[in-house]
Amino acid sequence: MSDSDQLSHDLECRHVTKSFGDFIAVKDVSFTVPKGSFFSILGPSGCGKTTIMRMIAGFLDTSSGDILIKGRSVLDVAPNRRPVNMVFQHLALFPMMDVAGNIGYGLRRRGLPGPEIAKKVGAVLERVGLPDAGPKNINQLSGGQKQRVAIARCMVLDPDVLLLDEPLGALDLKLRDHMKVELKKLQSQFDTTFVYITHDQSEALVMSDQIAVMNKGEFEQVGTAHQLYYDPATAFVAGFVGDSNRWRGKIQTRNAKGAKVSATDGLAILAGPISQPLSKGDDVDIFVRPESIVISFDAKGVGKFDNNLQGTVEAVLFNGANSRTLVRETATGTQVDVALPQTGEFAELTPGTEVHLGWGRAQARCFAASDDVGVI
Amino acid sequence: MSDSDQLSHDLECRHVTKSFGDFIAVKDVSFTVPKGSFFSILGPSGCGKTTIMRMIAGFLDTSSGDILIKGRSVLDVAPNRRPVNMVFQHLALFPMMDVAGNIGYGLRRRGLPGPEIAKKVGAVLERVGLPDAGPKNINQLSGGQKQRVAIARCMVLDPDVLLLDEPLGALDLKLRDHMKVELKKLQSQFDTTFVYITHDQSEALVMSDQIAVMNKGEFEQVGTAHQLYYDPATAFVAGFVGDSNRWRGKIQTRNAKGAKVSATDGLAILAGPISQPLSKGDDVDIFVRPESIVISFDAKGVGKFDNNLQGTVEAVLFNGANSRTLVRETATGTQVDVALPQTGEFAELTPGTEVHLGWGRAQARCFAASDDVGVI
Amino acid sequence: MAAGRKLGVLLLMAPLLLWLSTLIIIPHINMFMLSLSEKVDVRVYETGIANYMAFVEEPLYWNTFGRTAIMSIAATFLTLLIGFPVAYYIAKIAKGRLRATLFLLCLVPFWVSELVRTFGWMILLRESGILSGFLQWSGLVSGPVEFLYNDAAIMVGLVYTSMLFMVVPLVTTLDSLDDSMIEAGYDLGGSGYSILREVVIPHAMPGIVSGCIVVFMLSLGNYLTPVLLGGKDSLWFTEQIYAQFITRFNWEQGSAFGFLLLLLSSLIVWAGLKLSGQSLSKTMG
Amino acid sequence: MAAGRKLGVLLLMAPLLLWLSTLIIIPHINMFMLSLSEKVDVRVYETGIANYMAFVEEPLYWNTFGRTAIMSIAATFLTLLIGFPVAYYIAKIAKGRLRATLFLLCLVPFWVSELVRTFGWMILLRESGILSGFLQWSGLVSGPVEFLYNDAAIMVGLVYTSMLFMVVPLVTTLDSLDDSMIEAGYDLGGSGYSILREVVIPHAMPGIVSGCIVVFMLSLGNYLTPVLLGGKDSLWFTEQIYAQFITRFNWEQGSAFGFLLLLLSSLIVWAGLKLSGQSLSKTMG
Repeated sequence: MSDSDQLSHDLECRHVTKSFGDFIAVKDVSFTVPKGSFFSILGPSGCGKTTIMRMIAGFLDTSSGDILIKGRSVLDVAPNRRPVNMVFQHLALFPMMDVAGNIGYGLRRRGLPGPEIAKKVGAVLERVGLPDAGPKNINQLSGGQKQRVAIARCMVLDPDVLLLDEPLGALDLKLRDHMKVELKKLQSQFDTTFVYITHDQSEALVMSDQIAVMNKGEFEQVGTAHQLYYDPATAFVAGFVGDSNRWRGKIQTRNAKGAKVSATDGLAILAGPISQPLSKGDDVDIFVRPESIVISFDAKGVGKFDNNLQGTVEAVLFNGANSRTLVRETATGTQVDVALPQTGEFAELTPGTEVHLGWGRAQARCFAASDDVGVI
Repeated sequence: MSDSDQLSHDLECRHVTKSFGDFIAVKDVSFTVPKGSFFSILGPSGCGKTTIMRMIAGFLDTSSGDILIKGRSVLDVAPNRRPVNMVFQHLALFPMMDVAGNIGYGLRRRGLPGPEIAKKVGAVLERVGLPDAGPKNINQLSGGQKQRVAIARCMVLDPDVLLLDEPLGALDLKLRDHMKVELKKLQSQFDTTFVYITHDQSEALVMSDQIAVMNKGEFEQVGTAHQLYYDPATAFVAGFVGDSNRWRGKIQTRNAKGAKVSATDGLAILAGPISQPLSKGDDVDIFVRPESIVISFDAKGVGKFDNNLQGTVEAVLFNGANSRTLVRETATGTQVDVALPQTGEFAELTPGTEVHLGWGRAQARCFAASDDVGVI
Repeated sequence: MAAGRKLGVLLLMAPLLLWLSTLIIIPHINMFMLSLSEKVDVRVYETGIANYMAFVEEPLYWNTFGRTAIMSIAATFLTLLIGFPVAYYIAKIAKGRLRATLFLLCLVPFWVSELVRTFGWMILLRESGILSGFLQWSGLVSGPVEFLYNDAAIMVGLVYTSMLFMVVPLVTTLDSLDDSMIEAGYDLGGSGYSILREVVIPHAMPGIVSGCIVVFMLSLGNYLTPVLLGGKDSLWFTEQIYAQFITRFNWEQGSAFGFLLLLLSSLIVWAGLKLSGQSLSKTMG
Repeated sequence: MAAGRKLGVLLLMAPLLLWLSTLIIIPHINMFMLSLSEKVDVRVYETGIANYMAFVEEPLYWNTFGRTAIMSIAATFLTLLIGFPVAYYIAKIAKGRLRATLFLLCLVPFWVSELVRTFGWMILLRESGILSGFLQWSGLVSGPVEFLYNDAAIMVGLVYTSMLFMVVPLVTTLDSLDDSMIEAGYDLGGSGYSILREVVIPHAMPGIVSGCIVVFMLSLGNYLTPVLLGGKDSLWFTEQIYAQFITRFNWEQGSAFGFLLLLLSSLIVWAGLKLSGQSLSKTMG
């Protein structure tokens, strides 16, 4: 690896493994995070994402492998000397100090003179949009303000990498949506590498430049939000990222264009191009996203699609722009989750209505069957 | 009110008021809940919704007004004698009993013989889909199973009204989405009146037959999910239910079709029919939903709309079917939140792209300005 | 790094732990050894169980022993009976200032030295004391009444002294009982009594057990209160131990008695834990 | 309904509260009154402050008084110094079984009656005891050494007795300190010492204060430990009180001393609270 290569990324993990006794929490994980980018590790709880983060921060030793920051191994560097800082899940602001005291803590530890600390603290508070918060008590801050103070406390130390451990988990929904945008903004403003771990796929999708989907200690796929959403590599990724209808079935015929699958509930599905080495008779999982299914009142409206079926509306889940309907297929009784168009076209749909559904084979993704697909 | 009228609804509140010292938590609230329907009270925390629920359950006395269940006032009935049961926010299952013990608690209190209790407990467990959970310990259950046990514990007593106090708050996102559908199913299965309180608008929209939006102790609007979403009555409802772009401005001209408003940031907006008595010069808030805004690469694509503007893409918030983009308007610098079509047409949009936006005047809702619009 | 830090802490703690366990174990072993030496002649000792035999053979000793145990158990139950409503009130009903005040009230007996407190009680209860005076003034009794030097006085003293040790663990466990659990009980049709029996008490069990252990131990091993309030006839077992060590200077016999007391208390606590189905480590949690 | 329930509880609690406060307040008032009576002749008393004057005029009394206070403060600091690392270890590092075991170790001194425990110490420390024997055997000293009947013995006894009362409040407050707070300190470049000083100790302050108050009170008011371990010259103030009540049968003088002890302890606790910037109700929380 050349020097220029090393300088272009701030963080690199090489074959990192961590085991606790017999349990292997992280299995041979390698990745690089380019300078100034927003990298997320997305996975269900217990998948090992927190373990990786704690190894990067230095709170855990690696069992094997190497962690490099700006090209230099940090395995022998104590956590209070590593050029990484961490925003904790519950923020871990010090309630015994005021906001300025919290932000200045790291600077005081570095032995900076008082006036310089005050200047730096003022500047970073300005940047996170809380210019007057310095003398405030931690308990006087709102959830979003605490968030920003926690980030400012790290950013004032100018770390090479900022680690964020599900910092939005404690906020309520509206504020969380707001903070997603805010966090992304702060990241481009500070131009620092962010490594973000979360179990919430929408947080990862909205903010990240690159996302690693993790399951049982291993990375299943690393890619942009687009790639994960539109081109998942495994059944786990397809199930965990975004909502999907899922059918378990067996491949009946297999050709270059894809496969014909008969689902266990009787449905016959034409599935699109398959990246995995699957052949006739293999057990597979088919994933179709609710928004890829076209709904129509007459058969003609969906006639052009590779898959089309007929059913009755069982329930309408109105939720504004994200409304959905559950359709019970007439022949097999399978239930299909269909997104309603944002235009409000089908807004007046009522249970009992006969509808026709259709989707192209390219929208039906087919993977080797897995019982561990990140859905309930 | 005739008898038949009274029998058609299970719960009625008449001018219910509750004050704690000088603070009025609930101000003259009246509503009726039809038999077998799913009624939600939606509002931000501290709006008084929990106070209403606790008055119905009997844990709080009313300051004035009357609460009727099946047409009979229950003000003098102790909470352990009221024909209502409550699912608590943190469920409040008894950890010192097993699942069957929890569900049988109320029946034992009624003095039913043992075999009958066992039969009823078995039947209700069957109905909530946990036929074998009886001897299990509460701590062995998953979040969703606990939820169902908490509902079963109430439903086995066959209450006239079931109160639910944000029971999904503690669940994680995927499970919460799943439980919304589940709860609605259970409600239609048991055919009992549900009164549900929540601060999460998507929960209320998806599940409810009727929703009351509450703010500062008063009901702002009562209606179906459709009515609240497409026809909000006040600025608070428009801001709290669903996402919206919001502009503060002044009415320039006013006619039957609506108004022309100049926003404080300079934007001129044509707004649709106005239900409130507003006239020229009044301060107003304009709300436009992200999904009502049409995005196009050329001016022609949005030429037919009453409002159209030009801007550059500032950020793309990819989130699968719910992707959004933030567009900075060229002339005034105002930021517009636009939903991207589910079809993925604009999936490759990048920051810096010039785009044109447009929306019809009917999509721009205009209300008397309010600083309390349920957004951050 | 983390492992290194852990090691450092362990190294730091090791001598401390060693020291503590030494302080705890050695005196007891020493005492046990001493209790096994028989005084054969002046300054001549043999190993044997004569000191324990003396306990078995002399009815006064084992009567005192049994009496102490029974009185201590009674004091423990009485403390629980009074302490539980107080703790419930502090944990569930009192708010803010009232809560702090009540807690302080429980602390007050503690504020004053046990010795001074006991003397305070003696002043109150003696024949020429205020209680006797009040009863004479009210005409309920015709002559002075001695309230001191009986079992009731001992009991009052013990309960009063132990209250805090019962209330603190009870408040802690009751605090951790979610209020909505009690409301759910009402909501499902439960009466106050059934909620207390089926929800509150099972939840508070660890606190009840640990409170009872501590109070029982304190009562059993108390010296000043029973001796001062009970007078010469208090017949408390610690008095016998004191007499052997100080009055008779028979340290061997005293050690045997001390060891028996330790055994007795451990046995009763063990039986109590078995009966209530609790384990010690669960209670310590 | 809710108001009705509240009223019911209040009615239930009222006699209990009344009884409790009566038990607490009356003996003290009674004692104060008694301390103000001067014995003019046999069975003839006058109101006056002669008993307090006696205290001021006799140097032995106020020397003992000051010595007791200083020794108690020293014992409190020593207990804190030893108890803090133990509590930190229990709260933050030990897990599961180890944690329960350590807690039990702190409980052990409590398990045994204070009297028996003190006798155990006497056996260990006396001239013919195991410690003296060990030192002679090892050749460090040539003749038997008396470890008993000095201030160090008193101090060891007091610290040993008080350990649990320091450790429990410390463990409680340290438990409530989020581990990530300490990690955040390290992450931001803090050393172990700076985290201890700036994060851990400020957080543990209420526990430190309440532990210190309790330990100080217990030490100041202790009778058995200083008297038995310190011997005749222990010069502990409770000994003076005991002497007045029991030996000299001068209850008036004893009451005055008891009241002075109460005043002294309240004063020192108040000063300690002021100095540490804590309030009593905050500490009780």
